Amino acid sequence: MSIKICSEDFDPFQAIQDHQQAKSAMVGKYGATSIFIGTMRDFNNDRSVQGMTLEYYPGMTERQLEEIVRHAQQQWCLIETLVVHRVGDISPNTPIVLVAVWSVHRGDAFDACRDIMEALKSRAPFWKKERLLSQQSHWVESNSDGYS
Amino acid sequence: MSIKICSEDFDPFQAIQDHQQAKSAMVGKYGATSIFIGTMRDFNNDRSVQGMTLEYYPGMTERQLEEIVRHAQQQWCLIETLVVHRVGDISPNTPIVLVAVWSVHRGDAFDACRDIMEALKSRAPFWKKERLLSQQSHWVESNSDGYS
Amino acid sequence: MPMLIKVRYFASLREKVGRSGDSIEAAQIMTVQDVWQALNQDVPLPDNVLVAINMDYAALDAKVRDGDEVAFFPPVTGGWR
Amino acid sequence: MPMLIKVRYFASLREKVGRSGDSIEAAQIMTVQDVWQALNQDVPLPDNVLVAINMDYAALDAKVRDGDEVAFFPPVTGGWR
Repeated sequence: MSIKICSEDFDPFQAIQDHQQAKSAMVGKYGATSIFIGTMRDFNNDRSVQGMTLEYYPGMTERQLEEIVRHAQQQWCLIETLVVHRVGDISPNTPIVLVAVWSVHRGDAFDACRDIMEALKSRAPFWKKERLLSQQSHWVESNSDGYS
Repeated sequence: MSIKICSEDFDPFQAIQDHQQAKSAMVGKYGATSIFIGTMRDFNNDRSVQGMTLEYYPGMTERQLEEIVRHAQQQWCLIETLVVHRVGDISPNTPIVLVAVWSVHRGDAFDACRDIMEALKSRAPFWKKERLLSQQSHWVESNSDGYS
Repeated sequence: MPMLIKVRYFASLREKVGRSGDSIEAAQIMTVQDVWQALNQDVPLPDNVLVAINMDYAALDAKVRDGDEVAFFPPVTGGWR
Repeated sequence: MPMLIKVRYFASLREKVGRSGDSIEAAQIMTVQDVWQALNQDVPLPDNVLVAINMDYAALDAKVRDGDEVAFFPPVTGGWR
Protein backbone atom coordinates (compact mmCIF):
# COMPACT_ATOMS: atom_id res chain seq x y z
CA MET A 1 0.00 0.00 0.00
CA SER A 2 1.24 3.48 -0.82
CA ILE A 3 -0.58 6.70 0.12
CA LYS A 4 0.74 10.05 -1.07
CA ILE A 5 -0.42 13.62 -0.58
CA CYS A 6 1.09 16.01 -3.18
CA SER A 7 1.19 19.77 -2.95
CA GLU A 8 2.63 19.98 -6.49
CA ASP A 9 1.22 18.67 -9.77
CA PHE A 10 1.86 14.96 -10.31
CA ASP A 11 1.87 12.72 -13.37
CA PRO A 12 -0.49 9.80 -12.63
CA PHE A 13 1.02 7.56 -15.30
CA GLN A 14 4.54 8.15 -14.00
CA ALA A 15 3.32 7.46 -10.45
CA ILE A 16 1.82 4.12 -11.54
CA GLN A 17 4.95 3.08 -13.40
CA ASP A 18 7.21 4.14 -10.51
CA HIS A 19 5.07 2.07 -8.15
CA GLN A 20 5.23 -0.99 -10.42
CA GLN A 21 9.02 -0.65 -10.59
CA ALA A 22 9.42 -0.13 -6.84
CA LYS A 23 7.34 -3.23 -6.04
CA SER A 24 9.35 -5.73 -8.04
CA ALA A 25 7.69 -8.67 -6.30
CA MET A 26 4.51 -7.81 -8.23
CA VAL A 27 6.08 -8.68 -11.60
CA GLY A 28 4.20 -11.47 -13.33
CA LYS A 29 1.74 -11.84 -10.42
CA TYR A 30 -1.06 -9.43 -11.35
CA GLY A 31 -3.48 -9.96 -14.20
CA ALA A 32 -5.66 -6.93 -13.57
CA THR A 33 -4.98 -3.26 -12.95
CA SER A 34 -7.93 -0.96 -12.33
CA ILE A 35 -7.15 2.75 -12.32
CA PHE A 36 -9.21 5.84 -11.64
CA ILE A 37 -7.96 9.35 -12.29
CA GLY A 38 -9.97 12.37 -11.17
CA THR A 39 -9.08 15.51 -13.12
CA MET A 40 -10.08 19.11 -12.54
CA ARG A 41 -12.46 20.28 -15.24
CA ASP A 42 -12.76 23.85 -16.50
CA PHE A 43 -16.50 24.08 -16.01
CA ASN A 44 -18.88 23.27 -13.20
CA ASN A 45 -22.59 23.94 -13.05
CA ASP A 46 -22.26 26.29 -16.04
CA ARG A 47 -19.99 28.74 -14.24
CA SER A 48 -16.47 29.03 -15.49
CA VAL A 49 -14.07 27.74 -12.87
CA GLN A 50 -10.62 29.24 -12.98
CA GLY A 51 -9.02 27.05 -10.37
CA MET A 52 -9.48 25.64 -6.93
CA THR A 53 -7.81 25.15 -3.61
CA LEU A 54 -7.99 21.82 -1.85
CA GLU A 55 -7.53 22.03 1.91
CA TYR A 56 -6.78 18.92 3.96
CA TYR A 57 -6.01 17.85 7.53
CA PRO A 58 -2.36 16.75 7.61
CA GLY A 59 -2.13 13.50 9.52
CA MET A 60 -5.84 12.73 9.59
CA THR A 61 -6.19 12.69 5.80
CA GLU A 62 -3.38 10.15 5.42
CA ARG A 63 -4.77 8.07 8.29
CA GLN A 64 -8.26 7.99 6.77
CA LEU A 65 -6.90 7.03 3.33
CA GLU A 66 -4.92 4.20 4.92
CA GLU A 67 -8.06 3.02 6.72
CA ILE A 68 -10.03 3.06 3.47
CA VAL A 69 -7.39 1.02 1.63
CA ARG A 70 -7.02 -1.40 4.54
CA HIS A 71 -10.77 -1.97 4.52
CA ALA A 72 -10.67 -2.72 0.77
CA GLN A 73 -7.77 -5.13 1.28
CA GLN A 74 -9.88 -7.04 3.81
CA GLN A 75 -12.83 -7.25 1.43
CA TRP A 76 -11.04 -8.17 -1.81
CA CYS A 77 -7.98 -10.12 -2.82
CA LEU A 78 -5.52 -7.35 -3.78
CA ILE A 79 -1.83 -7.42 -4.64
CA GLU A 80 -1.06 -3.71 -4.41
CA THR A 81 -2.83 -0.36 -4.00
CA LEU A 82 -1.61 3.16 -4.77
CA VAL A 83 -3.45 6.36 -3.83
CA VAL A 84 -2.11 9.80 -4.74
CA HIS A 85 -4.07 12.95 -3.90
CA ARG A 86 -3.28 16.52 -4.84
CA VAL A 87 -3.81 19.37 -2.32
CA GLY A 88 -3.31 23.15 -2.49
CA ASP A 89 -3.92 25.40 -5.50
CA ILE A 90 -5.00 23.41 -8.54
CA SER A 91 -5.47 24.56 -12.15
CA PRO A 92 -7.99 23.13 -14.63
CA ASN A 93 -7.01 20.01 -16.60
CA THR A 94 -4.80 18.85 -13.72
CA PRO A 95 -4.96 15.41 -12.06
CA ILE A 96 -6.39 15.60 -8.53
CA VAL A 97 -6.68 12.00 -7.45
CA LEU A 98 -5.26 8.67 -8.58
CA VAL A 99 -6.37 5.26 -7.32
CA ALA A 100 -4.63 2.21 -8.80
CA VAL A 101 -5.35 -1.36 -7.71
CA TRP A 102 -3.51 -4.50 -8.80
CA SER A 103 -5.03 -7.96 -8.39
CA VAL A 104 -5.00 -11.44 -9.92
CA HIS A 105 -8.56 -11.33 -11.21
CA ARG A 106 -10.31 -8.33 -12.69
CA GLY A 107 -13.39 -8.43 -10.44
CA ASP A 108 -11.33 -7.66 -7.33
CA ALA A 109 -9.49 -4.75 -8.97
CA PHE A 110 -12.67 -3.19 -10.39
CA ASP A 111 -14.65 -3.52 -7.14
CA ALA A 112 -11.85 -2.32 -4.87
CA CYS A 113 -10.93 0.67 -7.05
CA ARG A 114 -14.51 1.86 -7.09
CA ASP A 115 -15.06 1.22 -3.41
CA ILE A 116 -11.92 3.18 -2.50
CA MET A 117 -13.05 6.13 -4.65
CA GLU A 118 -16.51 6.18 -3.07
CA ALA A 119 -15.15 5.88 0.47
CA LEU A 120 -12.51 8.53 -0.20
CA LYS A 121 -15.20 10.87 -1.46
CA SER A 122 -17.28 10.59 1.69
CA ARG A 123 -14.69 10.04 4.43
CA ALA A 124 -11.29 11.53 3.51
CA PRO A 125 -10.92 15.07 4.91
CA PHE A 126 -10.54 17.27 1.85
CA TRP A 127 -12.37 20.55 1.29
CA LYS A 128 -12.70 22.25 -2.06
CA LYS A 129 -12.82 26.00 -2.64
CA GLU A 130 -13.51 27.03 -6.22
CA ARG A 131 -12.22 30.22 -7.79
CA LEU A 132 -14.48 31.52 -10.55
CA LEU A 133 -13.56 33.74 -13.51
CA SER A 134 -15.37 36.56 -11.69
CA GLN A 135 -12.59 36.32 -9.04
CA GLN A 136 -15.18 35.22 -6.49
CA SER A 137 -14.40 32.08 -4.58
CA HIS A 138 -16.62 29.79 -2.55
CA TRP A 139 -16.47 26.56 -0.60
CA VAL A 140 -18.19 23.65 -2.35
CA GLU A 141 -20.55 22.16 0.19
CA SER A 142 -21.50 18.72 -1.12
CA ASN A 143 -20.30 15.90 -3.34
CA SER A 144 -22.23 14.22 -6.08
CA ASP A 145 -22.74 10.48 -5.73
CA GLY A 146 -20.69 8.48 -8.25
CA TYR A 147 -23.26 5.69 -8.35
CA SER A 148 -26.18 7.89 -9.42
CA MET B 1 -13.56 6.19 -30.12
CA SER B 2 -10.31 4.47 -30.97
CA ILE B 3 -9.90 0.69 -31.38
CA LYS B 4 -6.47 -0.80 -31.96
CA ILE B 5 -5.21 -4.35 -32.49
CA CYS B 6 -1.45 -4.66 -31.85
CA SER B 7 0.75 -7.52 -32.94
CA GLU B 8 3.70 -6.03 -31.02
CA ASP B 9 4.02 -5.14 -27.32
CA PHE B 10 2.43 -1.80 -26.43
CA ASP B 11 2.82 0.61 -23.52
CA PRO B 12 -0.66 1.23 -22.09
CA PHE B 13 0.36 4.47 -20.36
CA GLN B 14 1.91 5.85 -23.54
CA ALA B 15 -1.22 4.84 -25.48
CA ILE B 16 -3.44 6.73 -23.01
CA GLN B 17 -1.28 9.84 -23.11
CA ASP B 18 -1.05 9.76 -26.92
CA HIS B 19 -4.84 9.52 -27.09
CA GLN B 20 -5.31 12.44 -24.70
CA GLN B 21 -2.90 14.51 -26.81
CA ALA B 22 -4.51 13.54 -30.11
CA LYS B 23 -8.00 14.44 -28.86
CA SER B 24 -7.28 18.03 -27.88
CA ALA B 25 -10.99 18.86 -27.65
CA MET B 26 -11.10 16.72 -24.49
CA VAL B 27 -8.81 19.08 -22.55
CA GLY B 28 -10.56 20.46 -19.46
CA LYS B 29 -13.81 18.61 -20.27
CA TYR B 30 -13.35 15.29 -18.47
CA GLY B 31 -13.36 14.87 -14.72
CA ALA B 32 -13.09 11.09 -14.64
CA THR B 33 -10.85 8.55 -16.35
CA SER B 34 -11.43 4.87 -15.66
CA ILE B 35 -8.77 2.51 -16.94
CA PHE B 36 -8.43 -1.25 -17.00
CA ILE B 37 -5.23 -3.04 -17.99
CA GLY B 38 -5.14 -6.81 -18.39
CA THR B 39 -1.64 -8.23 -18.07
CA MET B 40 -0.35 -11.71 -18.77
CA ARG B 41 0.60 -13.44 -15.53
CA ASP B 42 3.32 -16.07 -15.16
CA PHE B 43 1.13 -18.61 -13.43
CA ASN B 44 -2.28 -20.06 -14.11
CA ASN B 45 -4.00 -22.87 -12.24
CA ASP B 46 -0.68 -23.78 -10.63
CA ARG B 47 1.01 -24.72 -13.89
CA SER B 48 3.85 -22.51 -15.03
CA VAL B 49 2.85 -20.66 -18.16
CA GLN B 50 5.73 -19.69 -20.41
CA GLY B 51 3.76 -17.61 -22.86
CA MET B 52 0.68 -17.58 -25.01
CA THR B 53 -0.57 -16.94 -28.48
CA LEU B 54 -3.71 -14.90 -28.99
CA GLU B 55 -5.48 -15.62 -32.28
CA TYR B 56 -8.13 -13.24 -33.63
CA TYR B 57 -10.39 -12.76 -36.63
CA PRO B 58 -9.08 -9.72 -38.52
CA GLY B 59 -12.02 -7.52 -39.47
CA MET B 60 -14.59 -9.19 -37.21
CA THR B 61 -12.63 -8.55 -34.01
CA GLU B 62 -12.39 -4.82 -34.74
CA ARG B 63 -16.06 -4.71 -35.73
CA GLN B 64 -17.17 -6.43 -32.52
CA LEU B 65 -15.02 -4.11 -30.38
CA GLU B 66 -16.57 -1.09 -32.11
CA GLU B 67 -20.05 -2.51 -31.47
CA ILE B 68 -19.23 -3.01 -27.78
CA VAL B 69 -17.95 0.55 -27.39
CA ARG B 70 -20.87 1.99 -29.37
CA HIS B 71 -23.28 0.16 -27.06
CA ALA B 72 -21.52 1.61 -23.99
CA GLN B 73 -21.69 5.10 -25.53
CA GLN B 74 -25.45 4.72 -25.87
CA GLN B 75 -25.84 3.63 -22.25
CA TRP B 76 -23.56 6.14 -20.52
CA CYS B 77 -22.46 9.71 -21.06
CA LEU B 78 -18.90 9.29 -22.33
CA ILE B 79 -16.41 11.77 -23.76
CA GLU B 80 -13.86 9.36 -25.23
CA THR B 81 -13.04 5.64 -25.27
CA LEU B 82 -9.81 3.86 -26.17
CA VAL B 83 -9.43 0.10 -26.55
CA VAL B 84 -6.07 -1.52 -27.38
CA HIS B 85 -5.74 -5.30 -27.63
CA ARG B 86 -2.60 -7.32 -28.16
CA VAL B 87 -2.61 -10.38 -30.47
CA GLY B 88 0.05 -12.92 -31.47
CA ASP B 89 2.80 -14.35 -29.27
CA ILE B 90 2.75 -12.82 -25.77
CA SER B 91 5.26 -13.17 -22.93
CA PRO B 92 4.44 -13.04 -19.20
CA ASN B 93 4.21 -9.62 -17.53
CA THR B 94 3.07 -8.05 -20.80
CA PRO B 95 -0.06 -5.90 -21.25
CA ILE B 96 -2.74 -7.71 -23.25
CA VAL B 97 -5.72 -5.35 -23.13
CA LEU B 98 -6.28 -1.70 -22.30
CA VAL B 99 -9.69 -0.06 -21.89
CA ALA B 100 -9.73 3.66 -21.04
CA VAL B 101 -12.92 5.70 -20.69
CA TRP B 102 -13.17 9.47 -20.18
CA SER B 103 -16.36 11.10 -18.85
CA VAL B 104 -17.56 14.12 -16.89
CA HIS B 105 -18.72 12.15 -13.83
CA ARG B 106 -17.00 9.12 -12.35
CA GLY B 107 -20.05 6.84 -12.33
CA ASP B 108 -20.23 6.81 -16.13
CA ALA B 109 -16.51 6.07 -16.55
CA PHE B 110 -16.51 3.26 -13.97
CA ASP B 111 -19.67 1.59 -15.30
CA ALA B 112 -18.70 1.86 -18.97
CA CYS B 113 -15.13 0.61 -18.45
CA ARG B 114 -16.36 -2.45 -16.64
CA ASP B 115 -19.17 -3.11 -19.10
CA ILE B 116 -16.76 -2.91 -22.03
CA MET B 117 -14.37 -5.37 -20.35
CA GLU B 118 -17.15 -7.86 -19.62
CA ALA B 119 -18.62 -7.60 -23.12
CA LEU B 120 -15.18 -7.88 -24.69
CA LYS B 121 -14.52 -11.02 -22.70
CA SER B 122 -17.66 -12.76 -23.92
CA ARG B 123 -18.12 -11.38 -27.44
CA ALA B 124 -14.83 -10.24 -29.01
CA PRO B 125 -13.29 -13.02 -31.14
CA PHE B 126 -9.97 -13.81 -29.45
CA TRP B 127 -8.68 -17.30 -28.70
CA LYS B 128 -5.94 -18.05 -26.25
CA LYS B 129 -3.39 -20.85 -26.58
CA GLU B 130 -1.09 -21.25 -23.57
CA ARG B 131 2.45 -22.54 -23.79
CA LEU B 132 3.58 -24.31 -20.62
CA LEU B 133 7.12 -24.76 -19.32
CA SER B 134 6.82 -28.44 -20.34
CA GLN B 135 6.67 -27.15 -23.97
CA GLN B 136 3.11 -28.44 -24.24
CA SER B 137 0.54 -26.01 -25.48
CA HIS B 138 -3.23 -26.08 -25.31
CA TRP B 139 -6.22 -23.96 -26.20
CA VAL B 140 -7.93 -22.38 -23.20
CA GLU B 141 -11.59 -23.26 -23.51
CA SER B 142 -13.44 -20.94 -21.15
CA ASN B 143 -13.23 -17.56 -19.47
CA SER B 144 -13.71 -16.82 -15.83
CA ASP B 145 -16.46 -14.36 -14.94
CA GLY B 146 -15.08 -11.05 -13.67
CA TYR B 147 -18.10 -10.48 -11.48
CA SER B 148 -17.73 -13.67 -9.48
CA MET C 1 -26.32 -20.02 -61.15
CA PRO C 2 -24.34 -21.52 -58.20
CA MET C 3 -23.55 -19.42 -55.13
CA LEU C 4 -19.95 -19.01 -53.97
CA ILE C 5 -19.48 -19.22 -50.19
CA LYS C 6 -16.19 -18.54 -48.42
CA VAL C 7 -15.63 -20.48 -45.18
CA ARG C 8 -13.14 -19.80 -42.35
CA TYR C 9 -12.11 -21.78 -39.28
CA PHE C 10 -10.35 -20.40 -36.20
CA ALA C 11 -8.33 -21.62 -33.21
CA SER C 12 -8.97 -25.18 -31.98
CA LEU C 13 -11.59 -25.70 -34.71
CA ARG C 14 -9.05 -24.76 -37.37
CA GLU C 15 -6.68 -27.36 -35.97
CA LYS C 16 -9.46 -29.94 -35.73
CA VAL C 17 -10.51 -29.66 -39.37
CA GLY C 18 -6.90 -29.18 -40.45
CA ARG C 19 -7.64 -26.16 -42.66
CA SER C 20 -8.02 -22.43 -42.10
CA GLY C 21 -10.67 -22.04 -44.78
CA ASP C 22 -12.67 -23.50 -47.64
CA SER C 23 -14.68 -22.36 -50.62
CA ILE C 24 -17.94 -24.01 -51.56
CA GLU C 25 -20.26 -23.64 -54.51
CA ALA C 26 -23.86 -24.21 -53.53
CA ALA C 27 -26.51 -25.15 -56.10
CA GLN C 28 -29.44 -24.60 -53.71
CA ILE C 29 -30.13 -22.52 -50.55
CA MET C 30 -28.00 -23.67 -47.62
CA THR C 31 -27.96 -22.94 -43.90
CA VAL C 32 -24.75 -22.50 -41.90
CA GLN C 33 -25.19 -26.05 -40.66
CA ASP C 34 -25.56 -27.35 -44.24
CA VAL C 35 -22.29 -25.63 -45.16
CA TRP C 36 -20.46 -27.37 -42.30
CA GLN C 37 -21.88 -30.78 -43.18
CA ALA C 38 -21.01 -30.43 -46.86
CA LEU C 39 -17.39 -29.57 -46.03
CA ASN C 40 -16.76 -31.71 -42.93
CA GLN C 41 -18.74 -34.89 -43.34
CA ASP C 42 -16.57 -36.82 -40.89
CA VAL C 43 -16.30 -34.10 -38.21
CA PRO C 44 -19.42 -33.53 -36.09
CA LEU C 45 -20.13 -29.84 -35.42
CA PRO C 46 -19.13 -29.16 -31.77
CA ASP C 47 -22.00 -28.23 -29.42
CA ASN C 48 -20.53 -24.91 -28.32
CA VAL C 49 -19.41 -23.72 -31.77
CA LEU C 50 -19.91 -20.06 -32.63
CA VAL C 51 -20.81 -18.89 -36.11
CA ALA C 52 -20.47 -15.61 -37.97
CA ILE C 53 -21.78 -14.58 -41.34
CA ASN C 54 -19.90 -11.64 -42.83
CA MET C 55 -18.30 -10.96 -39.43
CA ASP C 56 -21.58 -10.76 -37.48
CA TYR C 57 -22.66 -13.49 -35.09
CA ALA C 58 -25.29 -15.75 -36.67
CA ALA C 59 -27.35 -18.84 -35.81
CA LEU C 60 -26.70 -22.35 -37.14
CA ASP C 61 -29.95 -22.29 -39.10
CA ALA C 62 -29.25 -18.89 -40.69
CA LYS C 63 -29.40 -18.97 -44.49
CA VAL C 64 -26.23 -18.27 -46.40
CA ARG C 65 -26.23 -15.98 -49.44
CA ASP C 66 -24.00 -15.76 -52.49
CA GLY C 67 -20.67 -14.13 -51.66
CA ASP C 68 -21.05 -14.60 -47.89
CA GLU C 69 -18.12 -15.33 -45.62
CA VAL C 70 -19.08 -17.96 -43.04
CA ALA C 71 -16.83 -18.48 -40.01
CA PHE C 72 -16.81 -21.30 -37.44
CA PHE C 73 -14.95 -20.92 -34.16
CA PRO C 74 -14.89 -22.06 -30.52
CA PRO C 75 -16.11 -19.87 -27.60
CA VAL C 76 -13.93 -16.79 -27.32
CA THR C 77 -11.28 -16.51 -24.60
CA GLY C 78 -9.48 -13.31 -23.78
CA GLY C 79 -5.90 -13.24 -22.64
CA TRP C 80 -6.48 -12.18 -19.04
CA ARG C 81 -8.57 -13.27 -16.07
CA MET D 1 -5.27 19.40 37.58
CA PRO D 2 -6.78 21.03 34.47
CA MET D 3 -6.80 19.19 31.13
CA LEU D 4 -5.25 20.77 28.08
CA ILE D 5 -7.24 20.35 24.85
CA LYS D 6 -6.03 21.42 21.42
CA VAL D 7 -8.74 22.51 18.97
CA ARG D 8 -8.57 22.84 15.17
CA TYR D 9 -10.96 24.30 12.59
CA PHE D 10 -10.90 23.61 8.86
CA ALA D 11 -12.22 25.08 5.59
CA SER D 12 -15.44 27.15 5.79
CA LEU D 13 -15.66 26.56 9.53
CA ARG D 14 -12.16 27.99 10.00
CA GLU D 15 -13.24 31.10 8.07
CA LYS D 16 -16.47 31.31 10.06
CA VAL D 17 -14.80 31.31 13.47
CA GLY D 18 -11.89 33.38 12.14
CA ARG D 19 -9.22 31.13 13.65
CA SER D 20 -7.47 27.91 12.61
CA GLY D 21 -7.18 26.66 16.15
CA ASP D 22 -7.54 27.19 19.89
CA SER D 23 -6.25 25.78 23.14
CA ILE D 24 -8.52 25.28 26.10
CA GLU D 25 -7.90 24.28 29.69
CA ALA D 26 -10.80 22.31 31.10
CA ALA D 27 -11.38 22.00 34.83
CA GLN D 28 -14.03 19.27 34.49
CA ILE D 29 -14.90 16.53 31.97
CA MET D 30 -16.14 18.01 28.68
CA THR D 31 -17.77 16.61 25.57
CA VAL D 32 -16.87 17.78 22.07
CA GLN D 33 -19.99 19.96 22.11
CA ASP D 34 -18.94 21.52 25.43
CA VAL D 35 -15.58 22.40 23.91
CA TRP D 36 -17.24 24.19 20.97
CA GLN D 37 -19.60 26.14 23.24
CA ALA D 38 -16.82 27.23 25.59
CA LEU D 39 -14.78 28.57 22.68
CA ASN D 40 -17.48 29.89 20.32
CA GLN D 41 -20.31 31.21 22.47
CA ASP D 42 -21.68 33.47 19.74
CA VAL D 43 -21.37 30.92 16.85
CA PRO D 44 -23.96 28.10 16.86
CA LEU D 45 -22.48 24.72 15.92
CA PRO D 46 -23.60 23.98 12.33
CA ASP D 47 -25.97 21.00 11.91
CA ASN D 48 -23.76 19.10 9.47
CA VAL D 49 -20.45 19.65 11.27
CA LEU D 50 -17.99 16.75 11.43
CA VAL D 51 -15.80 16.10 14.43
CA ALA D 52 -12.56 14.23 14.95
CA ILE D 53 -10.73 13.40 18.17
CA ASN D 54 -7.05 12.62 17.60
CA MET D 55 -7.70 12.32 13.86
CA ASP D 56 -10.49 9.74 14.15
CA TYR D 57 -14.11 10.62 13.49
CA ALA D 58 -16.06 11.11 16.74
CA ALA D 59 -19.55 12.03 17.94
CA LEU D 60 -20.58 15.42 19.38
CA ASP D 61 -21.20 13.84 22.78
CA ALA D 62 -17.85 12.02 22.89
CA LYS D 63 -15.81 12.86 25.98
CA VAL D 64 -12.54 14.68 25.52
CA ARG D 65 -9.41 13.62 27.42
CA ASP D 66 -6.31 15.50 28.52
CA GLY D 67 -3.96 16.10 25.56
CA ASP D 68 -6.62 15.36 22.92
CA GLU D 69 -6.73 17.17 19.60
CA VAL D 70 -10.33 18.00 18.72
CA ALA D 71 -11.15 19.08 15.15
CA PHE D 72 -14.29 20.66 13.74
CA PHE D 73 -14.91 20.74 9.99
CA PRO D 74 -17.66 20.83 7.34
CA PRO D 75 -18.66 17.77 5.26
CA VAL D 76 -15.74 16.68 3.10
CA THR D 77 -15.66 17.48 -0.62
CA GLY D 78 -13.18 15.92 -3.01
CA GLY D 79 -11.79 17.78 -5.97
CA TRP D 80 -13.57 15.82 -8.70
CA ARG D 81 -17.08 14.67 -9.56
